[in-house]
Amino acid sequence: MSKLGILFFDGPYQKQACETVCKIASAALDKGHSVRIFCYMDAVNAVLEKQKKIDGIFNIEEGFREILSKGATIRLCNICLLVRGTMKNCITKEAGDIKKAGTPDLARIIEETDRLITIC
Amino acid sequence: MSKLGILFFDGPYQKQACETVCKIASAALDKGHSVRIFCYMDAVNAVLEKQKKIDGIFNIEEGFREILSKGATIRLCNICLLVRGTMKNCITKEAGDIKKAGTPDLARIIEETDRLITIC
Amino acid sequence: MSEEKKVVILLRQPPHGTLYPVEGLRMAVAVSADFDPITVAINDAVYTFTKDVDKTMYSTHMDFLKGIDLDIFVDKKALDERGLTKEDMVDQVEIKDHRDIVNMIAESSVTIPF
Amino acid sequence: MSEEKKVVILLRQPPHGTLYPVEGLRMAVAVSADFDPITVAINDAVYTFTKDVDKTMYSTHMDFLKGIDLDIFVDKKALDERGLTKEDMVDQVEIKDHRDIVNMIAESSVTIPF
Amino acid sequence: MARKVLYFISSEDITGVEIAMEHNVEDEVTILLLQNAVYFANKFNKSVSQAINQNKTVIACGEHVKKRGITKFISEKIKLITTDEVVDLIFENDSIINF
Amino acid sequence: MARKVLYFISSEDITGVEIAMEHNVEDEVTILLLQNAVYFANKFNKSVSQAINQNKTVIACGEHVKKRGITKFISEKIKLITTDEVVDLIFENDSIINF
Repeated sequence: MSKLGILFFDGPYQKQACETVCKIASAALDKGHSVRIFCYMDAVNAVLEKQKKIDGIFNIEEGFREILSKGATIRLCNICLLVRGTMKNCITKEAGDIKKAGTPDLARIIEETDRLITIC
Repeated sequence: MSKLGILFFDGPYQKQACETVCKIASAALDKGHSVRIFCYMDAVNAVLEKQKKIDGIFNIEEGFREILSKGATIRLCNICLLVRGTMKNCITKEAGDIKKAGTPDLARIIEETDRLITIC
Repeated sequence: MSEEKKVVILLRQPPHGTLYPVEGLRMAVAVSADFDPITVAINDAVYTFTKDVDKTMYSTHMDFLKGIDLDIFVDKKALDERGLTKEDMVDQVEIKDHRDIVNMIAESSVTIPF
Repeated sequence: MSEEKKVVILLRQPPHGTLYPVEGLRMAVAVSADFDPITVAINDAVYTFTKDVDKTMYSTHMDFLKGIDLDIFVDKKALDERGLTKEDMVDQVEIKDHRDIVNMIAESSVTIPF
Repeated sequence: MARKVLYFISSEDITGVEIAMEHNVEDEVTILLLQNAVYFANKFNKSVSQAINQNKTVIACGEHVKKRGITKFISEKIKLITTDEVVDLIFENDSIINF
Repeated sequence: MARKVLYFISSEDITGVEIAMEHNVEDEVTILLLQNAVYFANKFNKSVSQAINQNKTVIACGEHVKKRGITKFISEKIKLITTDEVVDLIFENDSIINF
């Protein structure tokens, strides 16, 4: 089994990136691969709590909770959260291995995974 | 004196739109015009509280507080906030005339202003 | 005053990948309470109205606009550039020459680009 | 293993209007602790390294990379297309032919596009 | 009846400039470039050069041009204005076409 | 030494396809189109058509193509794959070039 790193930059509900991240991560986890995700720039807002479910729209919070429950590791750029004022509103570690982190953690993900994809 | 409507779509710190909205609104208010702003899609996250100040970066929360204090009217798309999970984190009405609203409020802004610009 | 304003909802981005065209059509519906907006699709936004595209997110908006006789126009130039023809498009839209599309935009008093 | 990975930070967007190039350079700095990333500017990203552009947000990142001998390469083709010359660019960057730029990207094991 | 029409271009979508050039000749058309649209002002950009040759008025936001350091790469025929003047321009025109 | 290289293109930036075509011929290059990059698969797109003519392998995410309803506008030579197969493709290649 292999290790997949995923980096992305976009927040939820404006562009498709968050949904694609969830779907590729989910498929990789189902196949037994490990998945480590780094949320950079607006992408940190993908894991905010209390995202209201709306019919026909893929709920991004649920998508991330699902991959966390399947064992994905998620790291959130600290400064990106701070500057956006959303530091206190993220999915917490009860949901899985999700943590605030710095950019050096992306270097660790690059080092410790077999492939890194970015979803733009 | 005239009435300016402004519509925009982008959240803070990824693209320049929020900063441009603040600067044009501020200049218009200084000239004695009235300004009514509608935040649509990611733009609702422009007015979140607790945006940390970072040297060299235009602080978007402060920018919006300033134009509110100068008399700008700000309306936030309700559903856009709900779906993003940021309903409870916005600048409150103590800062000025800022309210959650529906898309029909944009129609009112179009009707009651002399010019509408969008900042993309 | 409100009757005089010509509102154009200008769709220019493709229907999936971003929420722009969906939000543009939602805006057209909202604005229709006070104005008679026309919706104009240029560039990749013409894909929004093909027969085969997934319209789950915006078919109700399209039907609503159709129901109150508000027009959706599609730029023929954009179709040609993509190899799309009249047969590929849904009935609710009207295909217009690029010249007419330009004039609609040029004559608007309020344009809202998505 | 980590020594073998060739990391390319690929800047492709202009330096203002979005925070992408700034964040890309911040990432290059961060990644430099474990790798020797090279930074490559193509398309509008070449404007990031002109003498006259406002570099307040990223000059420290540029200086840091220079200080530890990490290269920033700029695509000559992109300069030509924009009428920019070597004289317009800061000393910290090296201008390379498009063929060399392509090869750097092609030979990378990890590319991070901004 | 001739109107004054302002093309207010704040996105990296050249279509705004193209449509401005196709705008019927009776109207007085001004093209205003803001944010990353100011990069279109580069002399090597065909659409904007053509607009200038057609004697369309092309204006750019000076603050946005200066920040990007591109003053010397753009045509001298493009007037740079302040944010204050952007506000005046908005109200001087009869209608605004946003792109 | 020939390597298998995957151009993983998830943005509306045609440069990824162009660089893939300029990639040195010894390597085995695959171009994967995702999200709005699948619109590049349209037969009228010159870069992708040229890539196909050069016998580059061009693949698109089937779910993204189907949602956009563009199956009949794209070349038959473009293989559509599932998200599952996207994951396999990532690991089958020696390196990934993200665009």
